[in-house]
Amino acid sequence: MILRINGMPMEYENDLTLLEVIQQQTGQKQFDGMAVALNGEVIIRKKWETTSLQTKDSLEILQAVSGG
Amino acid sequence: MILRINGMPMEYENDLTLLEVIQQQTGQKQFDGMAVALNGEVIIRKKWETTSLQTKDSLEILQAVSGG
Amino acid sequence: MILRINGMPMEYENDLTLLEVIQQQTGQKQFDGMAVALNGEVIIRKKWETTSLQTKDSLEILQAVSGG
Amino acid sequence: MILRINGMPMEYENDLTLLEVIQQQTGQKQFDGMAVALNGEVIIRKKWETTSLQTKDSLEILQAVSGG
Amino acid sequence: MIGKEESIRDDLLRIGDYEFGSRVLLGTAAYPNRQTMLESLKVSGAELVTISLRRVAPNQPGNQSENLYRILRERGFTLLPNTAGCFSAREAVMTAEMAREALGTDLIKLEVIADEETLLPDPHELLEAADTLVQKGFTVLPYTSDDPVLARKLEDAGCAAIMPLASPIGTGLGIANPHNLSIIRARTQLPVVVDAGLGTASDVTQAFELGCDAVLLNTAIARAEHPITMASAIGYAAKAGRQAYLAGRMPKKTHAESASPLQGRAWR
Amino acid sequence: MIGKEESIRDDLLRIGDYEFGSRVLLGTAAYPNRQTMLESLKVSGAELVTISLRRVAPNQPGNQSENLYRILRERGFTLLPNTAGCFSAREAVMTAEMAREALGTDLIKLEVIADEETLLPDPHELLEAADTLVQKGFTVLPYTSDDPVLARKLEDAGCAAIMPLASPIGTGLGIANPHNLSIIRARTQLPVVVDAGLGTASDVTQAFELGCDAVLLNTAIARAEHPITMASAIGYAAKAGRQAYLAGRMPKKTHAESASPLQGRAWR
Amino acid sequence: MIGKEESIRDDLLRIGDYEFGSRVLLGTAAYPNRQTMLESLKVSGAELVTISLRRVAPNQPGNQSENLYRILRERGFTLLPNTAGCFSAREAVMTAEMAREALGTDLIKLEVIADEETLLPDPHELLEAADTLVQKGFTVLPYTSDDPVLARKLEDAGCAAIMPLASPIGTGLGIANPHNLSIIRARTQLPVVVDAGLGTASDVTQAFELGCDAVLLNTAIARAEHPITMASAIGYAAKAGRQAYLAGRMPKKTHAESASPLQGRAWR
Amino acid sequence: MIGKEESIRDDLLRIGDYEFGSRVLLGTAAYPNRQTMLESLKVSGAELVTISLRRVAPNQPGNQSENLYRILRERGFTLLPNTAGCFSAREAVMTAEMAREALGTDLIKLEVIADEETLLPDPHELLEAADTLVQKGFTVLPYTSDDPVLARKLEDAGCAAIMPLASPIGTGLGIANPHNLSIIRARTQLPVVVDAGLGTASDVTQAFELGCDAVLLNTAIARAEHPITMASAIGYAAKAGRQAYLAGRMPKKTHAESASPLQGRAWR
Repeated sequence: MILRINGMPMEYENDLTLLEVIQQQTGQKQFDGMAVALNGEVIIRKKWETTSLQTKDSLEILQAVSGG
Repeated sequence: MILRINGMPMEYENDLTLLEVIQQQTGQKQFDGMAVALNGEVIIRKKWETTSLQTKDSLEILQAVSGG
Repeated sequence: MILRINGMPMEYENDLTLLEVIQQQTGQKQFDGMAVALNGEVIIRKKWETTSLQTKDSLEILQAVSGG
Repeated sequence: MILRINGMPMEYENDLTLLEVIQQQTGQKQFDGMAVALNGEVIIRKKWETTSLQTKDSLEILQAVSGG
Repeated sequence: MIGKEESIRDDLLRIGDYEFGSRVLLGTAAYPNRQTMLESLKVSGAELVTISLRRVAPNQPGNQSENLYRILRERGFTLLPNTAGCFSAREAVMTAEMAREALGTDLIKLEVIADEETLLPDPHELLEAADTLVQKGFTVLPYTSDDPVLARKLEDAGCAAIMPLASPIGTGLGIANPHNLSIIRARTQLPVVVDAGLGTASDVTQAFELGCDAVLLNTAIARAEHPITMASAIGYAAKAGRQAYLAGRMPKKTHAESASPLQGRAWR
Repeated sequence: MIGKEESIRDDLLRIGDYEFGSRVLLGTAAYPNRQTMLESLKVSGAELVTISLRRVAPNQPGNQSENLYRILRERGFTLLPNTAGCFSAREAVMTAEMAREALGTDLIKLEVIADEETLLPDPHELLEAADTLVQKGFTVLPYTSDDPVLARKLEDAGCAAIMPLASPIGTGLGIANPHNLSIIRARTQLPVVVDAGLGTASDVTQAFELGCDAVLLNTAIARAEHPITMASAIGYAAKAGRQAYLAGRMPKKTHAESASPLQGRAWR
Repeated sequence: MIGKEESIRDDLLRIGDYEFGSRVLLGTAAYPNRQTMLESLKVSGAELVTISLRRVAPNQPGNQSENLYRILRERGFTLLPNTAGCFSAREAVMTAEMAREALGTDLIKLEVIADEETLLPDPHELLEAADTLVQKGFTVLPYTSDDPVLARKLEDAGCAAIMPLASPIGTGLGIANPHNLSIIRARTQLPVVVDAGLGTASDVTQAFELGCDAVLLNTAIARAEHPITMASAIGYAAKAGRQAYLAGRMPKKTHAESASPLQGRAWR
Repeated sequence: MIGKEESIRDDLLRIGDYEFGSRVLLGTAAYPNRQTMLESLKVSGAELVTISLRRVAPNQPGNQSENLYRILRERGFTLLPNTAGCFSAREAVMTAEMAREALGTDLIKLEVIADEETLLPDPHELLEAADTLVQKGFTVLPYTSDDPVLARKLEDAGCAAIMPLASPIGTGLGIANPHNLSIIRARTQLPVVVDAGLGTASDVTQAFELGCDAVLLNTAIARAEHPITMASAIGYAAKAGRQAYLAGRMPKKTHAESASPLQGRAWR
């Protein structure tokens, strides 16, 4: 499936959960300071494992960086 | 009829035109620098003679004063 | 003898030393933070006992007070 | 004779009057806005013709220039 | 011969379709008396003067206010009605329409204030009113804060000038935030008319030196000890500031530098 | 009819036995060229203009400087020679005497500076020179710091005016310490002429609003991008500031206050 | 014994349900390196520090930003996420919701800017976003202009603090309009946190002397020549300003007055 | 590790042969009572405190003034006697000699004022007195105007510090002319102690940011509503200003610049 992640088109296997995509996309195992929106809706951490994705879904994966 | 003129209730004879009411209310014959709204709508000078009023109508009669 | 002390004429017995006059004038026994000028010359503490006065001498007796 | 004019040593014939030296030195015939000091003393215009000079005399010849 | 000098003679203030030779706009209120007001307007050189609309008092023949309109018109002034005292876009729009009818002008000084304590403009109501009045064909001069963002929005809405305050109305505190006026000036194509808070001649001169195009005063003149003299002062101050701006001031320097020549000094 | 207006027409600047209609004094140095200088003097309205004395260059017939004196006199200016570049009372006194002889005037702008880095006046040498020159019959205008104590001493010495700096010569930093100028003004019977550091029109206007009686500028005009336009600006700025001072400005207020009447507002 | 001294020890900053012993809020961006940033936070005494949310770069294991969250939490800082870079209410609200999820906090520094040139807040979008976020249960700290009217509207919308700018972000120009900050302070029940434009310690001290309750800085520290020393300076400056405000400064006087006693002077 | 931080710990104020850890000098006059005075001195961290000499009143055993000397010495303060109230070099020199005898110190705060109205220093008498006292072996700290020329002369005379005023004594008007203090600072090898006119904490912070080395206050603390709290504020303000100066402030910018990163912003 084709996902739009942080504004860029990315190809992923079908049937991956949100959690799996985030793991692959970010290469991280812990997600402190991170949040995800699927098609403009925030998905809370607990639901990442049970959220399925489909092609053309749009993901924003953000995390804390230094700011003023 | 009872008119509300500049926020105050005033009693006038029935069947007066807008012009007649304005003349009586202001005591003036010339209306330079003056404007009138009937029930929130500006009535242009030319229509004062042909505009009839009825009880409970609300008039604002304004004129130019010094301002900053 | 008549001494001028801090701008005021004062009468003292003759033959008093500077120390004795200061003691009587100020009512003090210790002189920390105090200094004396005799006729415009500073007299150091050690010499007070041996300095004699004569009529018309002028004394300034100053001490530390709060200041800015 | 050797005169010091405006800080510079200059050689002039003996027996020249102050006026003659000024004329030669400045190349001017009119002296509006000009003043002269001989050995630190201002010499008024009228006396230029009658003032004689001798070697080692020091002259300041000044004139009006733009200033703030 | 001197191109610059010539251009200054033709240095007109353009607001919408209007042109003015004077860059001073004056209010007509709060003077000791009408005679002083008229004389002040005259000596200041003002061409555009503000008035308010207020309810006609009942049964008072020949009252003062009617005359005001005629008197000002007879003397050749262009009238700029204001919406002073309006707290909402709706009130301001209606007042503007009444003014247009009463005075036969599409010019409107748009004031929509937030509260009587500060008399500061309400940015939301102001923008809404400006938008509506532009669509109704008015030449809108909005009294606004010195916020460059709101100024930009008012320009985008189609206003004919930006009228930022120097400081709150009637305080005479002068230009509280020159930096903001500079930002507004740099970012707009419109004339910038500094309105409110100017207290004396040097405030006016400074406004023009910042690049502003005109000033509007009332209390500074009306409440001076000698209003007519102050009106004259303000007229000169505007000319001074405008010309200083066009002249391009010398750069500021940290270290002293002599104008008189150093060469040829005597006695050394 | 308007007494105030009339009095302003007769508002002369008096320095010693001299009277001037203009309150602007200008320097004549550092302009792009002489034509610009002369035109600037003219449009500013200045009557009293400063010049320096410098050594005549040898063997240069018809040189510029000689002409300057005649040109300025022909155009009706009163000349104010300065002692710019002098570091001691002795030098300044001799320069003043030369100036009196060269220009036929007892007017002298007395400058005795402490060093070339700051060009600030030396209070000790200045006072000594002032004292000597007054005794020699000069009308002494001393260029001084903004120290009110030194100003008082110069007055006591018999000077004809006090000429405090706004800020260091040639910096254009404006009035660095308005409070000191106010103190000087309040304590002297003499005219106060603000000299040095004024950079643009609003600085001039402010000087007069503080109560000062005249201004002396040079670099602000000569080094403006367009000197003639700036000269005109300065002329207006002086009128603006002087009249604003005479008019008596409105009091500053912390809280907003409407000029437009509150009574009779519509829609309520 | 000294009641005042005691009360100062308990002088907490309260924002919504939060309490802080320090009145300095710091940003975490633009430091030469992370070590300097952390040391600066520490010596300033700050408890509440701002962070941004940005897109995770793809396939970069253990990247810096993830650590930032943990590092700041481990050191006991309270995090204040911002919505920097948002131009609309919609963007800002979504960013705030992401921040709440990512950081587990309802605190949000709400920035909705009008354009990248000025980085000034958009009054219309800001108010709309504030309104929405308050309804969604956030503790909203809005970065706003110094317009007292907008401040009042943000308070009415339920914000937990007012965060007016001193001057535009990153300029270090200090408090451009002290009068406006005073008006905001006088009219609100909320804490006033001066955000943006503070450039050095005296700016901070002044902010507190105007009655403001806290300050937020970033560039002033991060871009000082020695950030850690400046961070320490800012910590002291906040204490200085706050205590000076509580102490009640002496009245300003026009005329000199001696502290040393006049009586008993010698030699007369 | 952080070289800068370490150097700050050893950042001593050196005046002649004396060294002080604190950069705050305080006066001891005009407090509501002695207890408040002593507590204020303590919390400010001051080490060097000023006193005056006055005539002993006749026949008053155990009067207050005698105690003052002992009390201040017992608490470890270094005393700085002043010559307040002297109008001539002669008076000041004699007072200094009395002070040296009374207090056993060669330190002297040299005040020679011109008149009681302004309390401003007399440049001529001051310099003469400074010259004499240096020759008599005193460590002279002259209270002077902000005139850089007089400052230079005092340095040349051998003074141990320069103590320019911020504004007239007791006014609390703050630093009237920052430019002059900068010039003084740039041209002297001596410590610059800003004396007189400082009114609140931000004035103190500003003085240090200009590069000045210490401050001397009295009325600002003694006449604050809560003197002890203000004394604490002043102590912090000095640390803040000194560290900000050492830290090197960020450059001021005209245009806004974001600290938060622009890259990686969401929603676009």
